[in-house]
Amino acid sequence: MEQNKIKNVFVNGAISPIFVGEAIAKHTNKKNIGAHSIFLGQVRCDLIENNSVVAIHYSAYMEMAEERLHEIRESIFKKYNLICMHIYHSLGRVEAGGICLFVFTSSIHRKDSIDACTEIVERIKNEVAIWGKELFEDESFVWKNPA
Amino acid sequence: MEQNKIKNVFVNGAISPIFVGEAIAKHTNKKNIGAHSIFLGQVRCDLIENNSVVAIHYSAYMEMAEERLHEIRESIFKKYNLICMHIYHSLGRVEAGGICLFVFTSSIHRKDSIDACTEIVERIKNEVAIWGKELFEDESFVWKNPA
Amino acid sequence: MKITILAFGNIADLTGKSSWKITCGNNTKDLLQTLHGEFPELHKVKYVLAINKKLILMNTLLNDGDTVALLPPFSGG
Amino acid sequence: MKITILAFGNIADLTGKSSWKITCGNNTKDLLQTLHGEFPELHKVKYVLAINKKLILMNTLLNDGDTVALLPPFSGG
Repeated sequence: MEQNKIKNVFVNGAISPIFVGEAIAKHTNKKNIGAHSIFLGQVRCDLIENNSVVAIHYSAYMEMAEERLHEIRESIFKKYNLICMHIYHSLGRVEAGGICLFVFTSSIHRKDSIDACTEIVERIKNEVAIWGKELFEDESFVWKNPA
Repeated sequence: MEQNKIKNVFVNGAISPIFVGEAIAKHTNKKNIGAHSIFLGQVRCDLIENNSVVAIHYSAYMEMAEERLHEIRESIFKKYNLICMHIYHSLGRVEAGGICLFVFTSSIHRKDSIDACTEIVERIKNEVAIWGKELFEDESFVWKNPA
Repeated sequence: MKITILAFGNIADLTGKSSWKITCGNNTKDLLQTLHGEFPELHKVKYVLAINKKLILMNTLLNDGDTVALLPPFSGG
Repeated sequence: MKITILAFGNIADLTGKSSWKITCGNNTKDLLQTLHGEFPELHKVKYVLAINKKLILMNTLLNDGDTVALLPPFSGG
């Protein structure tokens, strides 16, 4: 179990697909894992009033966000029979097409990892003090609406 | 949309974590994707009557499995608003700790990719003519029970 | 009827072969009697039939040249 | 009361600063009156308060040295 480790969630800029692959590879020696669930958030090139989003700039109230992420980790480990849980979120600028959120849960049977992953994603979006600023081609911006 | 492409699902041996990372990387140019969901099945080193599973050997009724996988793809694309869907399943021997199933769905908003990924995994386990043979240290084996 | 039989998983272990031809009556009930005569252990295992890759749930007419597969419970993933 | 104010997201755009000290009464209702006096546009935007990193949902007593954060709706992920 990893629930007592202090985890570093925040990553500067985009999360690389290679990093995701390496995170998966680190679990091949955990022979009791039968199921991994992964959620990735990717920055969309949305068109808002004819202006294309070219990137999102993420900021956070770090101390509060980290405290809440710790609470989420603890409660998810209590609720589901998980072997591993990893959460990464970008800070700073992530270009459209880049990955800004990586949630990764592993369990013996699939139901735990799938349900835990979904619940973590919902809770991060609703409860964690992070804000996204959508940056447009013409250098104007708009604060992202909660999804 | 990719629903009319003929997809090659079956992979010889384990699916490498690098392959998963590369599959993710191929989607950075799809600027309308906001969410990716991934499920990975990993071979567990289960202990069955004091005998450790060292690997699973997968076999399939290929023609029937491919037909059903095609039907699953079509019906999932109809039911959910997906941008991409990829399914890979191992054939042959996969050592404990290796990945034997890779389901990957992408959508604009998270609900579609998450729900579609979960449903594809359930349907593969229940409907596709694949069998796993659990191989033990002492070279005996047992046919895997449906999960 | 000349039918091609395919066996998978533990059924193939039990029959000792995974593909062979058989001559039987014109429906699956008759085919199963023939198979169970040859492989009495089939009574002990769980399986379903597919004719030409389509699962069947009740006695079904066979045509010359059909392929019938004996499918134990799927366990992929 | 001497309070540290933190502002995030569009609130920081509106106040023009993200961290400053303020002197106000001993509860959040009073603090908000003071802030709204200085930044009338706060009336137009949606936000909640956190005292020392804990969200509060109703008028709450303040202690000297508290940190109060003005938090617009979260939009991470």
